[in-house]
Amino acid sequence: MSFLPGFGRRQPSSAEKIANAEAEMDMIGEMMARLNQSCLKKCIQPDYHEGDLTKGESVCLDRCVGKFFEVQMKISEKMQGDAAMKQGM
Amino acid sequence: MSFLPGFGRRQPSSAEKIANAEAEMDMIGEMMARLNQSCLKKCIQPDYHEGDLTKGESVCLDRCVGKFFEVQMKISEKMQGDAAMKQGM
Amino acid sequence: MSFLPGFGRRQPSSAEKIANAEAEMDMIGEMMARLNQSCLKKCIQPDYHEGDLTKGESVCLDRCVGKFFEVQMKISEKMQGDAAMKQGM
Amino acid sequence: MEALNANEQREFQNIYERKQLKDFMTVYSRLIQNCFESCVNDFTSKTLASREQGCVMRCVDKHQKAAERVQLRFTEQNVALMQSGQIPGQ
Amino acid sequence: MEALNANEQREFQNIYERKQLKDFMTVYSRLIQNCFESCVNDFTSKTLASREQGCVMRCVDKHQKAAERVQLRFTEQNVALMQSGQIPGQ
Amino acid sequence: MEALNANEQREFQNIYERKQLKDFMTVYSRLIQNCFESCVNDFTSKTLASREQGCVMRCVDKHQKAAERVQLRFTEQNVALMQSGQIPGQ
Repeated sequence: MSFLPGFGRRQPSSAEKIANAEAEMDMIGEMMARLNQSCLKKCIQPDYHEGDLTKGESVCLDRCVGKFFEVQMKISEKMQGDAAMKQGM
Repeated sequence: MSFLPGFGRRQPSSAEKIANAEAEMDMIGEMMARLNQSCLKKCIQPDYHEGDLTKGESVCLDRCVGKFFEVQMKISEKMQGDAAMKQGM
Repeated sequence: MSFLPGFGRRQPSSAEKIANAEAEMDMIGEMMARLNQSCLKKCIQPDYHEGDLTKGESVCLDRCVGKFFEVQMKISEKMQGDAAMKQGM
Repeated sequence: MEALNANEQREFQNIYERKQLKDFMTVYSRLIQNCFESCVNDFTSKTLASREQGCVMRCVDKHQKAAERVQLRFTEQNVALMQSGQIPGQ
Repeated sequence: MEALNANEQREFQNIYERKQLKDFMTVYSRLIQNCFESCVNDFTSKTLASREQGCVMRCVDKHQKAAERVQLRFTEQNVALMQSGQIPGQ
Repeated sequence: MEALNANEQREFQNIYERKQLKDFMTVYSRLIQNCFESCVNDFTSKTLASREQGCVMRCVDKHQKAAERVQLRFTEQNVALMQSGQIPGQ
Protein backbone atom coordinates (compact mmCIF):
# COMPACT_ATOMS: atom_id res chain seq x y z
CA MET A 1 0.00 0.00 0.00
CA SER A 2 1.61 3.17 -1.23
CA PHE A 3 0.79 5.34 1.74
CA LEU A 4 2.72 3.23 4.24
CA PRO A 5 5.40 5.23 6.10
CA GLY A 6 8.80 5.36 4.42
CA PHE A 7 7.68 4.23 1.01
CA GLY A 8 8.74 6.29 -1.99
CA ARG A 9 10.64 8.96 -0.09
CA ARG A 10 13.81 7.03 0.62
CA GLN A 11 14.88 3.39 1.12
CA PRO A 12 12.75 2.10 4.02
CA SER A 13 14.82 0.69 6.89
CA SER A 14 14.63 -2.96 7.97
CA ALA A 15 12.43 -2.04 10.92
CA GLU A 16 10.12 -0.09 8.63
CA LYS A 17 9.87 -2.87 6.06
CA ILE A 18 8.98 -5.37 8.76
CA ALA A 19 6.49 -2.97 10.34
CA ASN A 20 4.86 -2.43 6.94
CA ALA A 21 4.61 -6.18 6.33
CA GLU A 22 3.05 -6.48 9.80
CA ALA A 23 0.55 -3.71 9.07
CA GLU A 24 -0.49 -5.40 5.82
CA MET A 25 -0.88 -8.76 7.56
CA ASP A 26 -2.96 -7.13 10.31
CA MET A 27 -5.24 -5.54 7.71
CA ILE A 28 -5.91 -8.80 5.91
CA GLY A 29 -6.45 -10.58 9.23
CA GLU A 30 -8.89 -7.94 10.46
CA MET A 31 -10.89 -8.02 7.21
CA MET A 32 -11.02 -11.83 7.34
CA ALA A 33 -12.28 -11.80 10.93
CA ARG A 34 -15.04 -9.28 10.20
CA LEU A 35 -16.05 -11.13 7.04
CA ASN A 36 -16.29 -14.34 9.06
CA GLN A 37 -18.34 -12.65 11.79
CA SER A 38 -20.76 -11.03 9.34
CA CYS A 39 -21.33 -14.08 7.17
CA LEU A 40 -21.84 -16.40 10.16
CA LYS A 41 -24.39 -13.91 11.48
CA LYS A 42 -26.17 -13.65 8.13
CA CYS A 43 -26.19 -17.34 7.21
CA ILE A 44 -26.12 -19.54 10.33
CA GLN A 45 -29.18 -19.82 12.59
CA PRO A 46 -28.13 -20.04 16.24
CA ASP A 47 -30.24 -23.11 17.06
CA TYR A 48 -27.55 -25.64 16.12
CA HIS A 49 -29.79 -28.60 15.35
CA GLU A 50 -26.82 -30.29 13.69
CA GLY A 51 -23.07 -29.82 13.45
CA ASP A 52 -22.73 -29.99 9.66
CA LEU A 53 -23.51 -27.10 7.34
CA THR A 54 -26.84 -27.46 5.48
CA LYS A 55 -26.86 -26.96 1.73
CA GLY A 56 -28.63 -23.64 2.22
CA GLU A 57 -26.06 -22.42 4.74
CA SER A 58 -23.20 -23.42 2.42
CA VAL A 59 -24.63 -21.56 -0.57
CA CYS A 60 -25.40 -18.55 1.62
CA LEU A 61 -21.83 -18.43 2.93
CA ASP A 62 -20.39 -18.60 -0.61
CA ARG A 63 -22.55 -15.74 -1.82
CA CYS A 64 -21.99 -13.76 1.35
CA VAL A 65 -18.21 -13.81 0.87
CA GLY A 66 -18.61 -12.70 -2.74
CA LYS A 67 -20.93 -9.84 -1.83
CA PHE A 68 -18.68 -8.76 1.05
CA PHE A 69 -15.76 -8.45 -1.36
CA GLU A 70 -17.94 -6.49 -3.78
CA VAL A 71 -18.91 -4.10 -0.98
CA GLN A 72 -15.26 -3.74 0.03
CA MET A 73 -14.27 -2.92 -3.54
CA LYS A 74 -17.05 -0.38 -4.08
CA ILE A 75 -16.21 1.38 -0.82
CA SER A 76 -12.51 1.39 -1.67
CA GLU A 77 -13.24 2.93 -5.10
CA LYS A 78 -15.53 5.50 -3.53
CA MET A 79 -12.97 6.56 -0.95
CA GLN A 80 -10.21 6.83 -3.55
CA GLY A 81 -12.56 8.91 -5.70
CA ASP A 82 -13.41 11.19 -2.76
CA ALA A 83 -9.72 11.63 -1.93
CA ALA A 84 -8.92 12.45 -5.57
CA MET A 85 -11.71 15.05 -5.66
CA LYS A 86 -10.42 16.69 -2.47
CA GLN A 87 -6.95 17.03 -4.03
CA GLY A 88 -8.49 18.59 -7.12
CA MET A 89 -6.87 16.01 -9.39
CA MET B 1 -2.50 10.86 34.92
CA SER B 2 -0.73 10.64 38.26
CA PHE B 3 -0.92 6.89 38.69
CA LEU B 4 1.13 6.12 35.58
CA PRO B 5 4.21 3.98 36.31
CA GLY B 6 7.34 5.93 37.26
CA PHE B 7 5.63 9.20 37.99
CA GLY B 8 6.41 10.94 41.22
CA ARG B 9 8.80 8.37 42.60
CA ARG B 10 11.87 9.26 40.54
CA GLN B 11 12.63 10.78 37.15
CA PRO B 12 10.85 8.61 34.58
CA SER B 13 13.16 7.19 31.91
CA SER B 14 12.80 8.01 28.20
CA ALA B 15 11.14 4.67 27.56
CA GLU B 16 8.70 5.28 30.40
CA LYS B 17 7.84 8.81 29.27
CA ILE B 18 7.12 7.56 25.78
CA ALA B 19 5.10 4.62 27.09
CA ASN B 20 3.07 7.00 29.27
CA ALA B 21 2.40 9.31 26.32
CA GLU B 22 1.32 6.23 24.35
CA ALA B 23 -1.01 5.11 27.13
CA GLU B 24 -2.62 8.54 27.30
CA MET B 25 -3.05 8.61 23.52
CA ASP B 26 -4.59 5.13 23.58
CA MET B 27 -7.06 6.19 26.27
CA ILE B 28 -8.25 9.24 24.33
CA GLY B 29 -8.50 7.18 21.14
CA GLU B 30 -10.50 4.43 22.84
CA MET B 31 -12.91 6.92 24.42
CA MET B 32 -13.37 8.65 21.05
CA ALA B 33 -14.10 5.35 19.30
CA ARG B 34 -16.71 4.30 21.87
CA LEU B 35 -18.31 7.74 21.85
CA ASN B 36 -18.55 7.52 18.07
CA GLN B 37 -20.05 4.03 18.18
CA SER B 38 -22.64 4.95 20.85
CA CYS B 39 -23.77 8.19 19.28
CA LEU B 40 -24.07 6.71 15.79
CA LYS B 41 -26.18 3.92 17.30
CA LYS B 42 -28.38 6.38 19.21
CA CYS B 43 -28.83 8.98 16.48
CA ILE B 44 -28.54 7.39 13.02
CA GLN B 45 -31.28 5.08 11.68
CA PRO B 46 -29.74 2.24 9.66
CA ASP B 47 -31.99 2.68 6.61
CA TYR B 48 -29.69 5.17 4.86
CA HIS B 49 -32.27 6.91 2.67
CA GLU B 50 -29.71 9.66 2.03
CA GLY B 51 -26.02 10.24 2.50
CA ASP B 52 -26.21 13.64 4.24
CA LEU B 53 -27.05 14.09 7.90
CA THR B 54 -30.60 15.30 8.54
CA LYS B 55 -31.12 18.28 10.85
CA GLY B 56 -32.51 15.93 13.49
CA GLU B 57 -29.50 13.60 13.28
CA SER B 58 -27.10 16.55 13.54
CA VAL B 59 -28.75 17.97 16.65
CA CYS B 60 -28.95 14.49 18.20
CA LEU B 61 -25.22 13.89 17.61
CA ASP B 62 -24.31 17.24 19.20
CA ARG B 63 -26.36 16.51 22.31
CA CYS B 64 -25.17 12.91 22.44
CA VAL B 65 -21.52 13.99 22.60
CA GLY B 66 -22.32 16.47 25.37
CA LYS B 67 -24.23 13.90 27.43
CA PHE B 68 -21.53 11.28 26.90
CA PHE B 69 -18.94 13.68 28.35
CA GLU B 70 -21.25 14.44 31.27
CA VAL B 71 -21.60 10.70 31.96
CA GLN B 72 -17.83 10.27 31.73
CA MET B 73 -17.28 13.09 34.22
CA LYS B 74 -19.87 11.85 36.71
CA ILE B 75 -18.43 8.32 36.61
CA SER B 76 -14.90 9.65 37.01
CA GLU B 77 -15.97 11.74 40.05
CA LYS B 78 -17.79 8.74 41.53
CA MET B 79 -14.78 6.44 41.14
CA GLN B 80 -12.42 8.99 42.64
CA GLY B 81 -14.85 9.45 45.52
CA ASP B 82 -15.09 5.67 46.06
CA ALA B 83 -11.28 5.35 46.01
CA ALA B 84 -10.93 8.22 48.52
CA MET B 85 -13.47 6.56 50.85
CA LYS B 86 -11.61 3.25 50.68
CA GLN B 87 -8.40 5.01 51.71
CA GLY B 88 -10.18 6.65 54.61
CA MET B 89 -9.24 10.15 53.44
CA MET C 1 0.84 -24.66 27.02
CA SER C 2 3.02 -27.14 25.17
CA PHE C 3 2.60 -25.72 21.70
CA LEU C 4 4.13 -22.35 22.55
CA PRO C 5 7.08 -21.46 20.31
CA GLY C 6 10.47 -22.71 21.51
CA PHE C 7 9.15 -25.25 23.98
CA GLY C 8 10.53 -28.75 23.84
CA ARG C 9 12.88 -28.20 20.92
CA ARG C 10 15.64 -26.34 22.71
CA GLN C 11 16.11 -24.04 25.69
CA PRO C 12 13.80 -21.06 25.06
CA SER C 13 15.58 -17.72 25.14
CA SER C 14 14.79 -15.01 27.69
CA ALA C 15 12.77 -13.10 25.14
CA GLU C 16 10.80 -16.22 24.28
CA LYS C 17 10.12 -17.13 27.91
CA ILE C 18 8.82 -13.64 28.57
CA ALA C 19 6.74 -13.66 25.38
CA ASN C 20 5.25 -17.03 26.38
CA ALA C 21 4.40 -15.73 29.85
CA GLU C 22 2.79 -12.72 28.18
CA ALA C 23 0.76 -14.93 25.83
CA GLU C 24 -0.50 -17.02 28.74
CA MET C 25 -1.44 -13.90 30.69
CA ASP C 26 -3.26 -12.49 27.65
CA MET C 27 -5.23 -15.72 27.25
CA ILE C 28 -6.41 -15.76 30.86
CA GLY C 29 -7.27 -12.06 30.67
CA GLU C 30 -9.25 -12.50 27.45
CA MET C 31 -11.20 -15.46 28.84
CA MET C 32 -11.95 -13.50 32.04
CA ALA C 33 -13.22 -10.51 30.05
CA ARG C 34 -15.53 -12.62 27.87
CA LEU C 35 -16.80 -14.56 30.88
CA ASN C 36 -17.59 -11.25 32.59
CA GLN C 37 -19.35 -9.88 29.51
CA SER C 38 -21.45 -13.04 29.00
CA CYS C 39 -22.50 -13.47 32.62
CA LEU C 40 -23.40 -9.80 33.04
CA LYS C 41 -25.52 -10.08 29.91
CA LYS C 42 -27.21 -13.29 31.11
CA CYS C 43 -27.82 -12.27 34.72
CA ILE C 44 -28.14 -8.47 35.06
CA GLN C 45 -31.23 -6.66 33.76
CA PRO C 46 -30.25 -3.28 32.28
CA ASP C 47 -32.87 -1.25 34.19
CA TYR C 48 -30.60 -0.58 37.20
CA HIS C 49 -33.29 0.01 39.82
CA GLU C 50 -30.63 -0.36 42.49
CA GLY C 51 -26.85 -0.46 42.74
CA ASP C 52 -26.51 -3.64 44.82
CA LEU C 53 -26.79 -7.14 43.40
CA THR C 54 -30.11 -8.85 44.18
CA LYS C 55 -30.03 -12.37 45.61
CA GLY C 56 -31.23 -13.72 42.26
CA GLU C 57 -28.51 -11.91 40.33
CA SER C 58 -25.84 -13.18 42.74
CA VAL C 59 -26.91 -16.81 42.43
CA CYS C 60 -27.19 -16.46 38.65
CA LEU C 61 -23.66 -15.06 38.40
CA ASP C 62 -22.25 -17.92 40.50
CA ARG C 63 -23.90 -20.57 38.34
CA CYS C 64 -23.04 -18.71 35.15
CA VAL C 65 -19.32 -18.78 35.96
CA GLY C 66 -19.51 -22.50 36.75
CA LYS C 67 -21.33 -23.31 33.52
CA PHE C 68 -18.96 -21.13 31.47
CA PHE C 69 -16.00 -23.13 32.82
CA GLU C 70 -17.81 -26.38 32.03
CA VAL C 71 -18.39 -25.20 28.46
CA GLN C 72 -14.75 -24.16 28.16
CA MET C 73 -13.60 -27.58 29.37
CA LYS C 74 -15.92 -29.53 27.09
CA ILE C 75 -14.83 -27.49 24.06
CA SER C 76 -11.17 -27.91 24.99
CA GLU C 77 -11.61 -31.69 25.30
CA LYS C 78 -13.47 -31.81 21.98
CA MET C 79 -10.78 -29.85 20.14
CA GLN C 80 -8.00 -32.00 21.58
CA GLY C 81 -9.97 -35.08 20.57
CA ASP C 82 -10.45 -33.74 17.02
CA ALA C 83 -6.74 -32.90 16.75
CA ALA C 84 -5.79 -36.39 17.97
CA MET C 85 -8.10 -38.00 15.39
CA LYS C 86 -6.59 -35.93 12.60
CA GLN C 87 -3.11 -37.12 13.58
CA GLY C 88 -4.35 -40.71 13.58
CA MET C 89 -3.18 -41.27 17.16
CA MET D 1 1.57 14.73 29.60
CA GLU D 2 5.20 14.85 30.72
CA ALA D 3 7.42 16.96 28.46
CA LEU D 4 9.38 14.96 25.86
CA ASN D 5 12.76 16.09 24.57
CA ALA D 6 13.54 16.21 20.86
CA ASN D 7 14.69 12.58 20.55
CA GLU D 8 11.73 11.32 22.52
CA GLN D 9 9.38 13.41 20.41
CA ARG D 10 10.78 11.87 17.23
CA GLU D 11 10.27 8.37 18.58
CA PHE D 12 6.77 9.20 19.82
CA GLN D 13 5.96 10.68 16.42
CA ASN D 14 6.84 7.34 14.81
CA ILE D 15 4.68 5.43 17.25
CA TYR D 16 1.88 7.96 16.74
CA GLU D 17 2.01 7.58 12.93
CA ARG D 18 1.89 3.78 13.19
CA LYS D 19 -1.11 4.01 15.52
CA GLN D 20 -2.91 6.46 13.25
CA LEU D 21 -2.46 4.01 10.39
CA LYS D 22 -3.68 1.07 12.50
CA ASP D 23 -6.69 3.10 13.68
CA PHE D 24 -7.54 4.08 10.12
CA MET D 25 -7.44 0.40 9.10
CA THR D 26 -9.80 -0.46 11.94
CA VAL D 27 -12.22 2.36 11.12
CA TYR D 28 -12.11 1.37 7.43
CA SER D 29 -12.79 -2.34 8.04
CA ARG D 30 -15.48 -1.58 10.65
CA LEU D 31 -17.19 0.74 8.12
CA ILE D 32 -17.19 -2.01 5.50
CA GLN D 33 -18.63 -4.48 8.03
CA ASN D 34 -21.33 -2.09 9.31
CA CYS D 35 -22.56 -1.02 5.90
CA PHE D 36 -22.44 -4.59 4.61
CA GLU D 37 -24.54 -5.80 7.55
CA SER D 38 -27.06 -2.95 7.27
CA CYS D 39 -27.52 -3.02 3.50
CA VAL D 40 -26.90 -6.52 2.18
CA ASN D 41 -29.59 -9.06 3.02
CA ASP D 42 -30.41 -10.91 -0.20
CA PHE D 43 -28.37 -14.07 -0.61
CA THR D 44 -30.53 -15.58 -3.36
CA SER D 45 -28.14 -13.78 -5.71
CA LYS D 46 -24.36 -13.79 -6.18
CA THR D 47 -23.85 -10.10 -6.85
CA LEU D 48 -25.00 -6.85 -5.24
CA ALA D 49 -28.45 -5.60 -6.22
CA SER D 50 -28.48 -1.93 -7.23
CA ARG D 51 -30.56 -0.99 -4.16
CA GLU D 52 -27.98 -2.73 -1.94
CA GLN D 53 -25.17 -0.84 -3.68
CA GLY D 54 -26.96 2.49 -3.34
CA CYS D 55 -27.56 1.79 0.35
CA VAL D 56 -23.88 1.01 0.89
CA MET D 57 -22.76 4.27 -0.74
CA ARG D 58 -25.21 6.35 1.31
CA CYS D 59 -24.24 4.41 4.44
CA VAL D 60 -20.57 5.27 3.93
CA ASP D 61 -21.42 8.96 3.36
CA LYS D 62 -23.62 9.07 6.43
CA HIS D 63 -21.04 7.38 8.66
CA GLN D 64 -18.25 9.68 7.51
CA LYS D 65 -20.29 12.86 7.99
CA ALA D 66 -21.51 11.71 11.40
CA ALA D 67 -17.95 10.84 12.49
CA GLU D 68 -16.71 14.28 11.36
CA ARG D 69 -19.40 16.00 13.39
CA VAL D 70 -18.74 13.85 16.48
CA GLN D 71 -14.99 14.54 16.15
CA LEU D 72 -15.71 18.30 16.04
CA ARG D 73 -17.90 18.22 19.13
CA PHE D 74 -15.43 15.88 20.92
CA THR D 75 -12.59 18.36 20.33
CA GLU D 76 -14.73 21.28 21.55
CA GLN D 77 -15.61 19.36 24.72
CA ASN D 78 -11.96 18.47 25.39
CA VAL D 79 -10.88 22.10 24.95
CA ALA D 80 -13.67 23.27 27.28
CA LEU D 81 -12.61 20.71 29.90
CA MET D 82 -8.94 21.67 29.76
CA GLN D 83 -9.85 25.34 30.13
CA SER D 84 -12.03 24.68 33.14
CA GLY D 85 -9.20 22.68 34.70
CA GLN D 86 -11.11 19.40 34.81
CA ILE D 87 -9.62 16.60 32.69
CA PRO D 88 -11.62 13.37 33.09
CA GLY D 89 -9.58 10.79 34.91
CA GLN D 90 -6.91 13.18 36.22
CA MET E 1 4.48 -21.30 32.95
CA GLU E 2 8.22 -21.74 32.46
CA ALA E 3 10.29 -20.46 35.37
CA LEU E 4 11.69 -16.96 34.93
CA ASN E 5 14.95 -15.85 36.53
CA ALA E 6 15.22 -12.58 38.47
CA ASN E 7 15.98 -10.35 35.45
CA GLU E 8 13.22 -11.93 33.41
CA GLN E 9 10.80 -11.52 36.30
CA ARG E 10 11.60 -7.82 36.52
CA GLU E 11 10.98 -7.36 32.82
CA PHE E 12 7.78 -9.39 32.95
CA GLN E 13 6.63 -7.34 35.94
CA ASN E 14 6.99 -4.17 33.83
CA ILE E 15 5.03 -5.70 30.97
CA TYR E 16 2.42 -6.97 33.44
CA GLU E 17 1.98 -3.50 35.00
CA ARG E 18 1.56 -1.88 31.58
CA LYS E 19 -1.05 -4.48 30.64
CA GLN E 20 -2.92 -4.03 33.91
CA LEU E 21 -3.10 -0.31 33.20
CA LYS E 22 -4.27 -0.89 29.63
CA ASP E 23 -6.90 -3.39 30.81
CA PHE E 24 -8.15 -0.95 33.45
CA MET E 25 -8.49 1.74 30.77
CA THR E 26 -10.53 -0.66 28.61
CA VAL E 27 -12.78 -1.73 31.49
CA TYR E 28 -13.26 1.93 32.46
CA SER E 29 -14.18 3.11 28.96
CA ARG E 30 -16.40 0.07 28.33
CA LEU E 31 -18.22 0.81 31.62
CA ILE E 32 -18.83 4.41 30.53
CA GLN E 33 -20.12 3.21 27.16
CA ASN E 34 -22.39 0.50 28.61
CA CYS E 35 -23.98 2.70 31.25
CA PHE E 36 -24.37 5.57 28.78
CA GLU E 37 -26.14 3.31 26.29
CA SER E 38 -28.41 1.74 28.93
CA CYS E 39 -29.36 4.92 30.75
CA VAL E 40 -29.27 7.87 28.36
CA ASN E 41 -32.03 7.96 25.76
CA ASP E 42 -33.44 11.48 25.77
CA PHE E 43 -31.77 13.73 23.20
CA THR E 44 -34.41 16.45 23.29
CA SER E 45 -32.23 17.98 25.99
CA LYS E 46 -28.56 19.01 26.19
CA THR E 47 -27.81 17.86 29.71
CA LEU E 48 -28.43 14.70 31.73
CA ALA E 49 -31.88 14.35 33.34
CA SER E 50 -31.71 13.43 37.03
CA ARG E 51 -33.25 10.00 36.34
CA GLU E 52 -30.55 9.38 33.71
CA GLN E 53 -27.86 10.41 36.17
CA GLY E 54 -29.28 8.18 38.91
CA CYS E 55 -29.44 5.26 36.47
CA VAL E 56 -25.79 5.78 35.50
CA MET E 57 -24.64 5.78 39.15
CA ARG E 58 -26.57 2.59 39.94
CA CYS E 59 -25.36 1.02 36.70
CA VAL E 60 -21.73 1.64 37.67
CA ASP E 61 -22.31 0.19 41.17
CA LYS E 62 -24.06 -2.87 39.75
CA HIS E 63 -21.37 -3.52 37.16
CA GLN E 64 -18.57 -3.21 39.70
CA LYS E 65 -20.23 -5.49 42.24
CA ALA E 66 -21.05 -8.06 39.54
CA ALA E 67 -17.47 -7.98 38.23
CA GLU E 68 -16.10 -8.49 41.75
CA ARG E 69 -18.32 -11.54 42.26
CA VAL E 70 -17.44 -13.01 38.87
CA GLN E 71 -13.72 -12.45 39.60
CA LEU E 72 -14.10 -14.30 42.91
CA ARG E 73 -15.85 -17.29 41.33
CA PHE E 74 -13.38 -17.28 38.39
CA THR E 75 -10.44 -17.51 40.82
CA GLU E 76 -12.14 -20.33 42.76
CA GLN E 77 -12.75 -22.25 39.53
CA ASN E 78 -9.12 -21.79 38.40
CA VAL E 79 -7.80 -23.01 41.77
CA ALA E 80 -10.12 -26.05 41.64
CA LEU E 81 -8.94 -26.86 38.11
CA MET E 82 -5.26 -26.62 39.00
CA GLN E 83 -5.79 -28.87 42.01
CA SER E 84 -7.60 -31.47 39.93
CA GLY E 85 -4.75 -31.36 37.40
CA GLN E 86 -6.93 -30.21 34.53
CA ILE E 87 -6.02 -26.77 33.12
CA PRO E 88 -8.20 -25.88 30.12
CA GLY E 89 -6.10 -25.82 26.97
CA GLN E 90 -3.08 -27.61 28.47
CA MET F 1 4.62 -6.09 -0.08
CA GLU F 2 8.21 -4.81 -0.19
CA ALA F 3 10.77 -7.60 -0.57
CA LEU F 4 12.40 -8.71 2.70
CA ASN F 5 15.94 -10.07 2.84
CA ALA F 6 16.77 -13.28 4.69
CA ASN F 7 17.30 -11.68 8.12
CA GLU F 8 14.15 -9.62 7.81
CA GLN F 9 12.20 -12.69 6.74
CA ARG F 10 13.34 -14.56 9.85
CA GLU F 11 12.27 -11.72 12.08
CA PHE F 12 8.94 -11.38 10.26
CA GLN F 13 8.40 -15.13 10.58
CA ASN F 14 8.75 -14.81 14.37
CA ILE F 15 6.28 -11.93 14.47
CA TYR F 16 3.93 -13.88 12.18
CA GLU F 17 4.03 -16.97 14.41
CA ARG F 18 3.30 -14.89 17.52
CA LYS F 19 0.36 -13.26 15.76
CA GLN F 20 -0.99 -16.59 14.53
CA LEU F 21 -0.94 -17.84 18.12
CA LYS F 22 -2.64 -14.67 19.41
CA ASP F 23 -5.29 -14.90 16.68
CA PHE F 24 -5.94 -18.55 17.49
CA MET F 25 -6.42 -17.63 21.17
CA THR F 26 -8.92 -14.96 20.16
CA VAL F 27 -10.86 -17.26 17.83
CA TYR F 28 -10.87 -19.97 20.52
CA SER F 29 -12.15 -17.70 23.30
CA ARG F 30 -14.70 -16.05 20.99
CA LEU F 31 -15.98 -19.52 20.02
CA ILE F 32 -16.42 -20.44 23.69
CA GLN F 33 -18.26 -17.18 24.34
CA ASN F 34 -20.53 -17.48 21.29
CA CYS F 35 -21.55 -21.08 21.89
CA PHE F 36 -22.01 -20.43 25.61
CA GLU F 37 -24.30 -17.47 24.90
CA SER F 38 -26.31 -19.33 22.25
CA CYS F 39 -26.74 -22.61 24.11
CA VAL F 40 -26.70 -21.99 27.85
CA ASN F 41 -29.78 -20.25 29.25
CA ASP F 42 -30.86 -22.22 32.31
CA PHE F 43 -29.38 -20.85 35.51
CA THR F 44 -31.72 -22.68 37.87
CA SER F 45 -29.04 -25.39 37.83
CA LYS F 46 -25.31 -25.47 38.59
CA THR F 47 -24.21 -27.80 35.83
CA LEU F 48 -24.81 -28.08 32.09
CA ALA F 49 -28.00 -29.84 31.02
CA SER F 50 -27.42 -32.53 28.38
CA ARG F 51 -29.33 -30.49 25.76
CA GLU F 52 -27.10 -27.51 26.52
CA GLN F 53 -24.02 -29.67 26.16
CA GLY F 54 -25.23 -31.17 22.88
CA CYS F 55 -25.99 -27.70 21.57
CA VAL F 56 -22.47 -26.51 22.47
CA MET F 57 -20.81 -29.43 20.63
CA ARG F 58 -22.90 -28.87 17.49
CA CYS F 59 -22.30 -25.14 17.72
CA VAL F 60 -18.53 -25.67 17.76
CA ASP F 61 -18.74 -28.05 14.76
CA LYS F 62 -20.94 -25.64 12.82
CA HIS F 63 -18.69 -22.64 13.54
CA GLN F 64 -15.55 -24.52 12.51
CA LYS F 65 -17.05 -25.83 9.29
CA ALA F 66 -18.46 -22.42 8.41
CA ALA F 67 -15.10 -20.73 9.11
CA GLU F 68 -13.30 -23.28 6.88
CA ARG F 69 -15.69 -22.59 4.02
CA VAL F 70 -15.43 -18.82 4.42
CA GLN F 71 -11.61 -19.10 4.52
CA LEU F 72 -11.70 -21.09 1.27
CA ARG F 73 -13.90 -18.56 -0.52
CA PHE F 74 -11.87 -15.65 0.93
CA THR F 75 -8.66 -17.13 -0.49
CA GLU F 76 -10.31 -17.69 -3.91
CA GLN F 77 -11.51 -14.09 -3.97
CA ASN F 78 -8.06 -12.76 -3.02
CA VAL F 79 -6.41 -14.82 -5.75
CA ALA F 80 -8.97 -13.61 -8.31
CA LEU F 81 -8.38 -9.99 -7.28
CA MET F 82 -4.59 -10.28 -7.51
CA GLN F 83 -4.89 -11.85 -10.97
CA SER F 84 -7.18 -9.08 -12.19
CA GLY F 85 -4.72 -6.49 -10.86
CA GLN F 86 -7.16 -4.98 -8.41
CA ILE F 87 -6.16 -5.32 -4.74
CA PRO F 88 -8.67 -3.58 -2.45
CA GLY F 89 -7.10 -0.59 -0.78
CA GLN F 90 -4.12 -0.36 -3.15
